[in-house]
Amino acid sequence: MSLFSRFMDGWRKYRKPGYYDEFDYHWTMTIDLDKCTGCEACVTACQAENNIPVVGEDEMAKGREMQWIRIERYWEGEYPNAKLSFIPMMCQHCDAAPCETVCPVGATYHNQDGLNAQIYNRCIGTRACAVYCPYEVRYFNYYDHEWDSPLEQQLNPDVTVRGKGVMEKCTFCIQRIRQAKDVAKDDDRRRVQDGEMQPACVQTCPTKALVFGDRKDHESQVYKSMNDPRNYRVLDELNTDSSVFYLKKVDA
Amino acid sequence: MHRPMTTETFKLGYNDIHDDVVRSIVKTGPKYYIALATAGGVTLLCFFFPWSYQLYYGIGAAGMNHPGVWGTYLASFIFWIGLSHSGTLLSCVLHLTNSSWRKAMYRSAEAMTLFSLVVAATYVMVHVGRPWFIHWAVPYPNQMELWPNFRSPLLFDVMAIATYITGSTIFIYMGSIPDFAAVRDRTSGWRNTMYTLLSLGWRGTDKEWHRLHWAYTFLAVLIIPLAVSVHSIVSWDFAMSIVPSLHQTIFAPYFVVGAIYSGTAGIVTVMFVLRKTMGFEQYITKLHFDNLGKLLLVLSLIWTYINGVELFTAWYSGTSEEYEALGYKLFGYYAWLYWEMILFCAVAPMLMFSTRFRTSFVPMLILSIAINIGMYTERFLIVATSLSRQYLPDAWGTYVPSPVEISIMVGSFALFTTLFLIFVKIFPSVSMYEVKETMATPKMEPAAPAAGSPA
Amino acid sequence: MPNIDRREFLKLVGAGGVSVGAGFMLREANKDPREYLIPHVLAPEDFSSGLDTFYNSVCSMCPAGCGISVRTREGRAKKIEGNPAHPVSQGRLCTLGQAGLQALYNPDRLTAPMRRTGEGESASFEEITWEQGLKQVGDRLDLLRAARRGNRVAFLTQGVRGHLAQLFESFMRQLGSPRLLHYDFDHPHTLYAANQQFFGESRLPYYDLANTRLLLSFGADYLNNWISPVHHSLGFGESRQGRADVRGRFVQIEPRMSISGAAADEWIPAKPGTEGILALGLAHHIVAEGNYNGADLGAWTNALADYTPDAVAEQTGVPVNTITRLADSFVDTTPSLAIGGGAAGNHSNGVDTLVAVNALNYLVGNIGQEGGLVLNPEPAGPAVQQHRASYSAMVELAEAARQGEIDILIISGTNPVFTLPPAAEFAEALAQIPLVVSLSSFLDETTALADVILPSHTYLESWGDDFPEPGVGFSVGAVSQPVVSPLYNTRGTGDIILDLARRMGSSSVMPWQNMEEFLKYGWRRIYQRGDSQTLAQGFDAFWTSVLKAGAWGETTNGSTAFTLNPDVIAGIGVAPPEFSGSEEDYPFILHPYLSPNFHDGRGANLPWMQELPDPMTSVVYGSWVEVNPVTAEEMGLSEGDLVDIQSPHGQLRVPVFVYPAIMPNVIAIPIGQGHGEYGRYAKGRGVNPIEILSPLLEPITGNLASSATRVNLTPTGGRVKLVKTGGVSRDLGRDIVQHTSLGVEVSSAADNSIPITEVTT
Amino acid sequence: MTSNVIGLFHDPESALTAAGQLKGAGFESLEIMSPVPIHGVEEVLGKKKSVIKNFTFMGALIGGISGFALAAGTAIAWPHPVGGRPIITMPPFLIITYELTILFGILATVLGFFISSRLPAFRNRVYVPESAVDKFVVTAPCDDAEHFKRAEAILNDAGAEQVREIGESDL
Amino acid sequence: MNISIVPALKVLRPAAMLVIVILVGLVLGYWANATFVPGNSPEQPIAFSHKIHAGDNEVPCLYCHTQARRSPSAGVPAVSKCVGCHLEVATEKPQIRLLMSYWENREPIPWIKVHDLPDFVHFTHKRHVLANIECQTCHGPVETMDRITVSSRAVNGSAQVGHPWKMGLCLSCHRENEVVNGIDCLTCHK
Repeated sequence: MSLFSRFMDGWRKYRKPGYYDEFDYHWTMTIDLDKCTGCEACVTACQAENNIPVVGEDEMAKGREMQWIRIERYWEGEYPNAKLSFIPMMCQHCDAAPCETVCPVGATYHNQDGLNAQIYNRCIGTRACAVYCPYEVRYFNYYDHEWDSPLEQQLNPDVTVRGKGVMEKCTFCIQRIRQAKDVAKDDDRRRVQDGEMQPACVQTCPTKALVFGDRKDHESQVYKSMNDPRNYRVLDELNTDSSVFYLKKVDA
Repeated sequence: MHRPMTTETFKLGYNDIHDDVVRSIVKTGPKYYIALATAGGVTLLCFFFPWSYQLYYGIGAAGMNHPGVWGTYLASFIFWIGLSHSGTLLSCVLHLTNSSWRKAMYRSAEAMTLFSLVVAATYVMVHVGRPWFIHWAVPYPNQMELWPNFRSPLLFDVMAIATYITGSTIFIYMGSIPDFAAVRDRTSGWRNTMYTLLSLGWRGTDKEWHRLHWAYTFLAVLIIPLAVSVHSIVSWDFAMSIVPSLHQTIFAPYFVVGAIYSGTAGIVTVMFVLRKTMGFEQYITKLHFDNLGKLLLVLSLIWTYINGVELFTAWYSGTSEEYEALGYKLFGYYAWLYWEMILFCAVAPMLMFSTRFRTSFVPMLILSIAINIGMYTERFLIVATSLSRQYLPDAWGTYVPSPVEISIMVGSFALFTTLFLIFVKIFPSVSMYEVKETMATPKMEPAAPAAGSPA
Repeated sequence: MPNIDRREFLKLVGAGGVSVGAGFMLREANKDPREYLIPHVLAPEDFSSGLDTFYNSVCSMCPAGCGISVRTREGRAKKIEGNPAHPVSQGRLCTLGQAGLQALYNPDRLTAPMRRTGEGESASFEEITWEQGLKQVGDRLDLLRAARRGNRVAFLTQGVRGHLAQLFESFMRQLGSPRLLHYDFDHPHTLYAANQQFFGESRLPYYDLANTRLLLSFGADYLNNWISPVHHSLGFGESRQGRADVRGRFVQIEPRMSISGAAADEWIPAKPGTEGILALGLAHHIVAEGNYNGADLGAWTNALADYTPDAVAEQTGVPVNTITRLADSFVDTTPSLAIGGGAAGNHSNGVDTLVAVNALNYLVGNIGQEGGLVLNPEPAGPAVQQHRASYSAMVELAEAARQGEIDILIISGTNPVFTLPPAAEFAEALAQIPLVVSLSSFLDETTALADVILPSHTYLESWGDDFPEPGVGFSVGAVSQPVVSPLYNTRGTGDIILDLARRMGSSSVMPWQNMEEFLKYGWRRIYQRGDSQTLAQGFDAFWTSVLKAGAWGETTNGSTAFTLNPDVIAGIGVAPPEFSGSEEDYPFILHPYLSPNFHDGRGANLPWMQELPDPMTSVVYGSWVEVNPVTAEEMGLSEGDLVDIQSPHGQLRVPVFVYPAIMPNVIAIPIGQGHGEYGRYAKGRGVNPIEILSPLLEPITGNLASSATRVNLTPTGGRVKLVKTGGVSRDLGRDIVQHTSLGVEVSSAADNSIPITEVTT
Repeated sequence: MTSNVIGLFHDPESALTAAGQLKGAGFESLEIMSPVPIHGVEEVLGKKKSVIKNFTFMGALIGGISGFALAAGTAIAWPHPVGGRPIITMPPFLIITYELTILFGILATVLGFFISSRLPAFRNRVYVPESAVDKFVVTAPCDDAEHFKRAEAILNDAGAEQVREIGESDL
Repeated sequence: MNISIVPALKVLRPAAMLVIVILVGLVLGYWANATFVPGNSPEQPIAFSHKIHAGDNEVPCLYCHTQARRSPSAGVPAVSKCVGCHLEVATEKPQIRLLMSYWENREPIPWIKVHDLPDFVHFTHKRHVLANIECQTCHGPVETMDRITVSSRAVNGSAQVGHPWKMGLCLSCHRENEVVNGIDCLTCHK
């Protein structure tokens, strides 16, 4: 009977939209496009931090680049009035993520920190999430990547090396979040403080265009930044409710 | 109920059918073996060998890339699911509406359903990155306490296709029981053993016929909505995404119609081949081609209409996303394929307004093949053109199939053929008892000698 | 039970046995491979398994000298991050700096000393021991020194600072040779010369981007490769959006839009080489409008008389109203700052151009101002003479080699065979030198021609220090310490030099056993500059804290007072640039620029850098030539079309990239690819535009006017697929990158903001 | 000793007539074996009720309930929040319900068919191979020889081409 | 004439028996391997006995595996640690002599990893030790093992099949103890 009562409990609880009454943390990133220079330091930082493989020229030619964060560029106007804007694009950790619903095995889901989680070892490689993602920030391992020895010595032990047939994407550096929480726990602190932890891209951004933090903390830099009047979200019209806010580029 | 048929069949006696069908199973000429060896060889060489390579190397053996993460594997998957849509579905509809002209062809049509489904299911394995973990998509209790995600359109697919394969297998099998029994009595050795088991001890008593009739009818009633749901669900794999040009309400009916369309064309092809190679000229006649032709024509018109509607709404929306996707489809890298599809699936079928065309075997064969090429193209374009033109222009790309993919695509046809060739040697490919039903029942004629019946 | 006959039974038993075996093997085959724990004899002090250890050091991937912090785990370097305590990088780092790990773990590193065997085509390298290698070199050095012919030794190194530079200097002094050359392709000789002329000191000032409100950049790609990109980026970000109510405005003047041009609010194409004329045009307007009231007004008026807006507009191609508008806002906005460099300095009039830029700053009073141009104090590092070798110095060295005046050439860290135009005939000159010793970590083009290779550590394995140039307005130093134990049988550059010094009997003057010792010796002097508190702690405590912090600094500012030597004013004036080749034969001006990924080519062996899309074009793994869309259309070229680019001094074949922001008569090729050696990732990829540069010089410095080569463009009809990650780089009205204007932003702030909800479902 | 009387007919009408007469004569458990389903059997041998529809219905019902229970139950067992949707997301779960309704319906129909038609046949039953080809066969169990004779006469009168006896021992 | 499927089934019987025998054989073989050569108890370079140290002499686990309380990995003691005691203790035993030979040659002992988690699992000893989870909960009765073997005290029915260290093991404990975010995938998967 307990099975039945468990079912009924769930039935009462789980028909409302969403699951979390409140996120534990609500990790959020803001990107100031007025500051972004397109230098791509974030891209390399991410590659180094997250064991992102180098695919080689042939695979690149096939369009199989691997960059959890990439810089997109948009030209406007023609010479001599041509203008170029850069926009870093990575997993937006949407709170209403299209990619999550489609995974048949639940390899991607939303966790209590507002993160769009990708569990590599559960992935069976249908690649449906990549189709459903409007930001096209999911990258697939088309084969087993190799690191020319001794380059493999650089691999981050806190991050899995993904094998063939697995989808991967930006995690907001979950390993760093995990470690920050671990440290916070050691210090008898309940919560991770603002600025205590930053993803590799945010940490390295030479213009400080990227800001990361917990938006539940109203004193945090990211909360202030996301409430900047310039804020907008890319493809907001799709109602993905993303956790990455962009600050508009200023024309002056 | 039994409308007399205007064709040659009624000139034949029960015995002739029996002999023809049993002969088609028992008597095997060298041509058959050559065909089987060829098809089997091509399957191994073009399907299983590249697939093994892909399993070893990874999906990278195919041409998928960053925006185009889905490719011909998925296109082929839809194609084969679509091809499956005429056999059992058509058979069920015609069974319920008591259309007697179906009876000579429905067995092979159902077999087509079954084998296309098998090929489609195989394609699922070919398509996913880690097929060795495909069982995770199946709900079963496990130590990880994890279950599949029932909210995923892909899991609807798993459930629907599993149901559809089960239903189709049962449907073709149930309909074949009396024929297995009939063949059983004429065979010996391992075939006899096999047919004894397959026929389950069928005797043809009034009670058995009665039960079979009802069971068959219920199955038909269940399978029609199933078949419609299957291709709707396949369409939702795409339509539930928010990719411009895929996120469309019309996709489910569009896919269902397209599926029946290509499936019906597939039946025409199979009919033609069976008729020529198995000596079924008397059973598969102009009447069948005529009726199938009419059906095809109607389907073609509906398909063209929906296709037009899709284009029109996309164009009318005026948004950059839809507009660019549409432009890419019509005038982009794969434009030539698009216009080929229009030619084969919308323009050429107009020929079938002519009765003479419909009742000519070879032109119908050519047209049916053309339609299926067109329909394959349609599926390919759905996958290849839409994913290439999504929301962020800087992430646009072009997907080009790799030789491995093309080889597997070719091999899948060989796989289908192989399965079909095996089928015709096990199943009576024309339903004997139902063809008998369409004939005039023997009339009371005193003292007619029992010619041809075994002593 | 059915009866089973004997044969049947045996068959079953056999099948059962086989399947038991198969089942057994099935599991056996599925077992995980054996792994080992990380064993130690003694528990290591500096790391524990599973925990990170950070070491602070200095980045050596480019001359900026950013402080870095390297994360190591179990004795392996995992990640390079900026050192937050270092004032140059402030915890930030550029892409090339991040990729330093791949220099350390590069599969193509030289693993042991080698010696050339055989001659000509059949030449190859054989591995030798350090003793053999050092002895061979040391003995020769000793002989030359004993014979007082030490000046037949030349030492060619990349631009190094700090104690390594001092070590090189004293080493050469022991030999009595003046031939110590610091050579870098991108060293801003003209900028130093211009500063010497204008400020009277050959140092770079500190450009205070963070506090400026208007920046005019004359050709300086300050966000990418110019001097100290990370620090400039920090300043850029701070100026743009880091301050309340103030947003810095950035204007970039250059013929081809660089990264800085893209980041700027306004990009102004001026004809190549006329940036200085434009600067003087602005200056003329400022003076003419009465916005300069200095005592030397008259001198300025005279000097600038020829640079009326109309004349300048004619020469530069920049409209008159743009000139006046820029000049007015440069005056009106304070603080403002003008910087010049990059391609603008690499013309025949380079020094004059940069002097003109300095003059502009002078006229509006930016010098010594916060948000302007701050003069740096004397660097705290050891006093080292200038050894910066310009192109003409390198040609002299080559000439000397050809004359047989050089017996030994030691090359460290620089790759002149790649970065000098073939017109310098440097490779040929190398062949004339009896003993070429390379201390490189990689088999680059120059090292491939060496006779003995004594491979040095990468910077992550060796000791060193750095005193960034320019400082950040005050003295900064940092010690570079090894973060991992050496991977291969290599040695630190300093250690090699000290060893050689011992072998030629200089141990009395250079008594240090290794670089670490020498560093400590040198830093003792810096320690002694410290306050009483520091001194009280003792040197060891000081040293440990410097290593730990990764940076050392003094907050004493440089002098703010500056008086201009009146003679300078009279000399101001920029001549029209000269170009090689005639405009008829060579209608295009070649604009070679340092690739953001590879710098001057040194990054080409790093797979991350190869795979990093070029920010502007998204091209990876190759070279391309950027052509204006109109020009391309006129010539019938589209992306991927192969063209032959011919200069008076060579020819290249490259695919076209249609680039929306480049002047119609300019084509641009990135420097960095086109390596003939340098490991698997770099070799045989793309082209090196340096190969076709004409040896045109800037007369004052002898600097190569690398932006002054004229070329012509011939379509070949061939076509390749440019490997790039980007699709269509146009917004198509989708509002992906949204813009706002300052005025609108304030008024509609409330409407613009998205309601932020706490719980999102 | 019991045996079965077998009468082979050329046409269905004669077979039906014979069956009607046999039934009239008090024979029970009559069976008509035919190569095709014949019409009018029910008029002669009495109405047949099929239990299959009950199976189908029950199967579909069970399928529907278990389908929904599977989807909702597994979702509750480990709540896996995706896409901001509720854990129990009705529309997709109804699709699962729909599919399983059909699957179980089909399986139950087959089961019903097997049970109600007593297939597969694990025990020997009377069979006439000709009935699978073109003969219409009437069989009836006979208790004794006299019984058999009476049946044989009726069959022959109805125009049987052949009358046979299949004894118990043959089964 | 009569009909049933029994004769056909009889014909198939030998084939069916063969199939059954083969299936049973495969399972048996697999089981035999799992039971007798489990591969989770390899022979170590030195026959170190946890029974003697942790069991008989009651040396606390953390005395040697000092890292467990501050690092994700428990670590294995350096040779110096062993030598610290064995300069005095049991010096004459052959295995200790072997140990001393490693020490004298300044060679590390190539211990074979027994407890190995897949690359995609994030497990930190620190958190579990600090939460006062006994080592034996996951490692089993180590103090009774002469040669170290993978086993576990926490038993979850299905998790015990084959290798005890499966996801179910972690999960059952996390569920039972209501660990905060204990069943969030990202807690254990990286």
